[in-house]
Amino acid sequence: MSVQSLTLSQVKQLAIKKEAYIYYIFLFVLLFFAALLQDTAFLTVSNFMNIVKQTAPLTIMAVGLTFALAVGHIDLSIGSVVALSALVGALLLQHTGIPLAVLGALLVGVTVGLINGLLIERLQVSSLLITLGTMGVITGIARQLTNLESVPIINQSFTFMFGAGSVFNIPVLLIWTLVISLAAYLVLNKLSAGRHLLAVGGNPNAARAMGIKVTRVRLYALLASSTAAALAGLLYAGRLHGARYTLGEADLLTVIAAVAIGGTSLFGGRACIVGAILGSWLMGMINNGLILSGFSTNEQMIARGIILIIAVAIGVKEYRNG
Amino acid sequence: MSVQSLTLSQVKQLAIKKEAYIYYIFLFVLLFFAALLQDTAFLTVSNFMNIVKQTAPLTIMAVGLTFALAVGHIDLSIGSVVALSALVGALLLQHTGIPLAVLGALLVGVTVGLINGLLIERLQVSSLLITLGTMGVITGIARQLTNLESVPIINQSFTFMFGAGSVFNIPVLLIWTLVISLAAYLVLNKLSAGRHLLAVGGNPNAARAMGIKVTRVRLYALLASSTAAALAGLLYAGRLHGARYTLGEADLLTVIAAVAIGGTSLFGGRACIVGAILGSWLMGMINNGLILSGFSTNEQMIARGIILIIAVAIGVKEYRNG
Amino acid sequence: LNLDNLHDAEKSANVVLSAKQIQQLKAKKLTAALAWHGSSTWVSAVTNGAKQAFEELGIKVVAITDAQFDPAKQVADLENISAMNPDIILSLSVDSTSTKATYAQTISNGAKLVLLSNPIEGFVHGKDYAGIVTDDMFGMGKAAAELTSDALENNGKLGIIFHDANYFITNNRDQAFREAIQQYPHISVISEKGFVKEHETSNIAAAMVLQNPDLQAIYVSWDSAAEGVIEALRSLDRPDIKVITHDLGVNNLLDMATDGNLYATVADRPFDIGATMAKIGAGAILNKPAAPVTIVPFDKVTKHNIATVWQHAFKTSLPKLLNQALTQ
Amino acid sequence: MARTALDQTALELTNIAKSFGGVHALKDVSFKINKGEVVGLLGDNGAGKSTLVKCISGIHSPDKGDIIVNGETVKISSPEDARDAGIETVFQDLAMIPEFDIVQNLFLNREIKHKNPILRWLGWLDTKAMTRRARKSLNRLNTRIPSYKEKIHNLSGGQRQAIAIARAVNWGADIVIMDEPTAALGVEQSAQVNELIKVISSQGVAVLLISHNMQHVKDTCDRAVVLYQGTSVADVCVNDVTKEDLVSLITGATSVAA
Amino acid sequence: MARTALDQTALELTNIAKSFGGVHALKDVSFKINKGEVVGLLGDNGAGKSTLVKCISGIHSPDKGDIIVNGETVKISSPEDARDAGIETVFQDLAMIPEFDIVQNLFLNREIKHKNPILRWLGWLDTKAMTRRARKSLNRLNTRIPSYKEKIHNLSGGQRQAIAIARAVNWGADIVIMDEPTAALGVEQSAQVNELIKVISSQGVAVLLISHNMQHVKDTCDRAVVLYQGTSVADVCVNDVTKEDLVSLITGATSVAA
Ligand SMILES: Nc1ncnc2c1ncn2[C@@H]1O[C@H](COP(=O)(O)OP(=O)(O)OP(=O)(O)O)[C@@H](O)[C@H]1O
Ligand SMILES: Nc1ncnc2c1ncn2[C@@H]1O[C@H](COP(=O)(O)OP(=O)(O)OP(=O)(O)O)[C@@H](O)[C@H]1O
Ligand SMILES: [Mg+2]
Ligand SMILES: [Mg+2]
Repeated sequence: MSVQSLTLSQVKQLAIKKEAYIYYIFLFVLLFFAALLQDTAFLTVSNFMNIVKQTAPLTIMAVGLTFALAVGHIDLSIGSVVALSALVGALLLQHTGIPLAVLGALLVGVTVGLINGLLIERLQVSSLLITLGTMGVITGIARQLTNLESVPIINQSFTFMFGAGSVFNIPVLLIWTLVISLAAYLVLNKLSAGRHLLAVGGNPNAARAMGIKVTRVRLYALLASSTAAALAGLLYAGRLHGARYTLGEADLLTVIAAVAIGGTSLFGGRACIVGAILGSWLMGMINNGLILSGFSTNEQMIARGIILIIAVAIGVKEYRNG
Repeated sequence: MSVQSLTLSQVKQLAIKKEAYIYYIFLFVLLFFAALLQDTAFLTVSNFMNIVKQTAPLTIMAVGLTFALAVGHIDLSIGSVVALSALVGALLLQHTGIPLAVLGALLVGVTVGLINGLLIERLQVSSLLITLGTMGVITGIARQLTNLESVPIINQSFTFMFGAGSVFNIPVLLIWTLVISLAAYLVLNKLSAGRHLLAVGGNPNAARAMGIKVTRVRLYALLASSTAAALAGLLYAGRLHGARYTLGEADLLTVIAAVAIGGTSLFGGRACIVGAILGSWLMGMINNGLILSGFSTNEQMIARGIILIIAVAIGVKEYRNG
Repeated sequence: LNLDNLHDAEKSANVVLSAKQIQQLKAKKLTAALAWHGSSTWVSAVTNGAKQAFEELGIKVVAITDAQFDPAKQVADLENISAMNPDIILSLSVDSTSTKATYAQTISNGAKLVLLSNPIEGFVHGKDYAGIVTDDMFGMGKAAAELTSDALENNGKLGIIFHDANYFITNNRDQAFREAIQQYPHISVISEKGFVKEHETSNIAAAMVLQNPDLQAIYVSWDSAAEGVIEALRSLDRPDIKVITHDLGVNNLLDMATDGNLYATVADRPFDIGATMAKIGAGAILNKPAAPVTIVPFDKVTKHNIATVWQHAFKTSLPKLLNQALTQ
Repeated sequence: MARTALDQTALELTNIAKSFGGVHALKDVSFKINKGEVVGLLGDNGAGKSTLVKCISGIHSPDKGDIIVNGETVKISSPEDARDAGIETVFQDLAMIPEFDIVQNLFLNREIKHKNPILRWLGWLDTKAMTRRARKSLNRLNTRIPSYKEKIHNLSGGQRQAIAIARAVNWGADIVIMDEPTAALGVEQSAQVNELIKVISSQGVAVLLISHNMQHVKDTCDRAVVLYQGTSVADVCVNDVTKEDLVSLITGATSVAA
Repeated sequence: MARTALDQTALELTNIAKSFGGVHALKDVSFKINKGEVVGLLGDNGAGKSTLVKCISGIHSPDKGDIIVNGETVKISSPEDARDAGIETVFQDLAMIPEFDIVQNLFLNREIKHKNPILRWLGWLDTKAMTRRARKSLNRLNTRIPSYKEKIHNLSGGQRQAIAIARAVNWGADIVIMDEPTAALGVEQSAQVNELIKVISSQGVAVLLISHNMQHVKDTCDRAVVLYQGTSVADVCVNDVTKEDLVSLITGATSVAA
């Protein structure tokens, strides 16, 4: 019955037009803080570089999560993958070189993605429950692995490549962000793989009827999500010169919010990579602006909530007027 | 196009039969721990009373959240409402009697529900983003309200009514759980209001076409969700003889998992109150069993994740064979 | 009971059990449970100390819980623990108001309670609890101020990043630091910001430095929070800013050993805290009275004494990488 | 078949217009239906028929124009308004809740409440009574249904359509609108619907029927209104025209002043 | 119209059965279609037509029975298998992605890739080529479409159906199955579809057409197979029977050995 599709689609129609609204929100928040923080360091290149560098792991996670959401899955395990991959990478660096350490860390992501995907698709159960389960398991493993000890990294090339380095004055963290985002953008918007992802998220039965291997596509999406999280783990490790079991712990809700505000549907079928990136920068900018504005922690929390609400509201206003 | 609805519905069909699976999961986990913990206190009435009392606030939150999920909304603000309502209740108890304090606390829930609902429905935006925003605001207010101080409650009647008391040997916390659950069960399954909730969640456009006031129904659902959270706050305050800004903070994911494992769809249109209750008891039982079995914290995390995954898997197996 | 003045507190070194008492305890086949507030390497070290001491006394540890800083979870933990009827409970209360009734319930079953740092209002020493073991929070805060003054050579601009949550130990240490640092007329605190979760400190430090480029040192509440601060300073290329904190962590000690941003830290002795708690709890079974408050000493840590202090604190050998860095 | 004799206008539309962004789905539509009259609304795919139906039944609000029911201009800004004005609709997309069963869908927002006044006030459902009445009203349509407890999404296309029709004619409305009601129906069931239309119109109900099947239009309707690209281009008595005339009006080959 | 002359069996079904829980949607269905032949699949609402279509096109797997394509028994356990066997289908529910636009839906899982072999290997889409071909294939159906960039959910029922048909006939399949393809179509568009069916069948494509419209069946089909409550009860040459005969077969009033 097309009411059903109209239902979803009318809602989505509203939302699709909203894809553009992240630009307005971003601009609004930027101008807001620029006005509020005129005589501070807010409007400086180094502060913006700072925000971009700080949010690099978040951005990569957001880009990865976009894939999972595109097919209609949620992946709650990404935060725990960040910690485990960082720890594995840091531990391997004590014994081997960068290539193996990076491989090992990424393998954490691939393995978790596979496990998530196989469980969800084989058992045909809720991605929320399964990834909640794997999140617990992985967090436990990460805590057990070094018994809550931090693992330092002294390999200078590693911390250069994944953290503090710059190439031609461009911070590597920015390069990582841009390369991964560009790749994701092309896959989603220019390749047939992206079409299939969105088709599976938009109407899995129709996609299946057209011969798309729905199960496999969903599996790839979950792989993308957790492999991106593993890379984010390496970036955290590079920045912090070490790994800790708490890494990534607090990122989950921020990442989901960033992706959602960027125009990706939480129910599948609609995805926007540029939105995810701007969304995560937005979160970074709000944090930074609020800290600079000298609010107390409590006031910051209140203000962050209000800004989020106003931002969402503005996005919609924009749509209604246009 | 009915592919769309078949899509959703075939998925849902699978899931609806699964409603029953929470019973099997519950039984499985129970037997598992009973076997593992033969010579401990696990299989005693007092231990089960213990679990039920511990999870009472969670159960009430789960029942409330079921309403929000039934109409297709998520409510992330419930954890923060718990804290604020408990604090408001505890503060009022210092100046007035129980009726006003309870009223004040519940009013916190009603107000937040109204704000959430009006913002979401007026602006037609994602409940996830809006309630993430209000969550921040309310947490900030709760922290600010007493400047992070705990507020003790010395009113014995209050702690009796909302915490430690028993009537005819039945703990009040159990009574609260049963009364609220029964009411919710009747509303969802026996009254026209419940039909309308599920219709709105199942296909909002069809519901609207049939003259159901979709916006209003969704608003009521959000009201139910946050008012239940406010009541949970009172139960926490009664149990803990005081209130603190961190109450409820850690409950959100547990509550969502409990509701989902109980057979309520996260996308609207399908709700199961009995499932929500058993789901939250299940969470309590897993915690209790793991502590009694003497695992370390890390091992507990891993085990909890694995049990969750196996439980979900078993539920589905049951469905496939049946 | 007032913890503000720890001068008359018992020293942990004086808590000892005689050979005869040990024999008596071994014969009793006792059990113990540990109900902690959270998890960290620090808590693990306390657990290790307690476990080792209990083992020497033939006491079995039947449960260890982690309340994740949630009083409701701690109450549930204590309820679950009391289903096992342990003889001794060692605990750090997340929130004294919330947990009081449950502690009372638990000890009414006969368990001996030993508290870590956080007192329970209204509890009577010797009746409700056997004793409190604590580190010298005020001494530590003061020591951190002294180290800060050393770092700045008694003259300079300081930033403070404090724990903005209601948590007994960190609040007291931060407050003691604040008060002590005011005694140095040439050190000015030009920025003070709070954090709730450890991961926030990186953003906060970066913002603080961008806003106050003339900053020379930062005090931050504890080690893992300091990791973010040091990361931000590295990222902003400010090796000149010194960091002073509390507790020991490998990552930051490595930074200190390689002349990074971390100038000094103040370390207590978690292993001894655990061992002392265990002994007080066991003693209480034999009705051996303990002081209301027992304090465990602390050490000021700079580059040259890392190895010794590590040994004091954790009773384990120095991690390999750290050892390498120090002996280079 | 000239049942227009009653000659009291049940529904009148004047100059209705509706656009979606750049798409002008309705430009200028005017016509009226008398009580007891069956009017066919014809038009090519995309001519705007369903959009017009949605405007009358409160799903969309028209950008321009008036809707006059029983002589009074009404503002229909929601489906409740339409219902209050005595209009029931079978939508082209059927407006069903896929995971509700047949009875639940039939009585959606028209539930029968318990007889006990207190329970009734609470909205307590009388499931038995609803099942009983559902059986009765579906029997009229001669539909083969596996079970009244079957969920809508397990039904065949035709079974769903039969339920949507039963729902609309069940409520004693003054005006019933049907958007391609027989599109998915079998031969026998279609005939049954045509019969039903005759029965309700003979009781004074005004029926607006959308169909692409000229034979059905000829068989059932008194008059036919033709939409062409969003404008009502013809309003004819079906006895005065041939099927071929209608087709050429629909495709825009000829036109008659509306 | 006896194009059965080619007389090579394109598709043969033997004793197909399929149940859903207690509902026996198909009990025993057998028939064959030759190359270039158009076979009508008739039956009452709920007779099992759509279920049969889903079995052939890999959505459901039959509980029993064989599907034989070009003389070989094939196992069709997924839509890919069906497609590999040369079968394309217009589903009753159209199988569209509502938020994709027309071109995206037309080329779903049949995307035209970039000419550059490396980009091609990556799966890079050639959007221009797809838009061009979409225009061509929709023009054949004479459909009025607001814009090729329009999302499916903004289209009228008939517009959607036209796109589903265009998609199925576009891929040079050996067998095309259409489940009520003209149900929502206007008069002219229906005629166009009938024309199209004739064109592809004259090229040797076997067509299985489901319809409730006897006129269309008479006009387009060579043979008709009738399902009655899940069993194939008749297999007749349409020229040998009247519309009334067909209707009585459908309603179970008479029966012919299959
Ligand atoms: N929500 C919408 N947004 C944009 N365009 C729309 C929307 N709804 C309908 N349209 C467009 O308006 C025009 C009229 O659509 P409508 O559904 O009213 O046609 P119809 O006469 O019912 O056709 P059919 O016989 O195929 O059902 C079509 O071109 C359609 O694409
Ligand atoms: N997924 C399902 N689960 C349960 N029953 C089903 C399912 N799909 C179809 N049925 C039942 O099988 C029978 C045949 O349905 P089918 O859709 O094949 O009929 P049809 O011949 O296509 O009818 P129509 O002409 O109305 O489209 C119906 O009684 C229907 O209720
Ligand atoms: Mg239409
Ligand atoms: Mg069918």
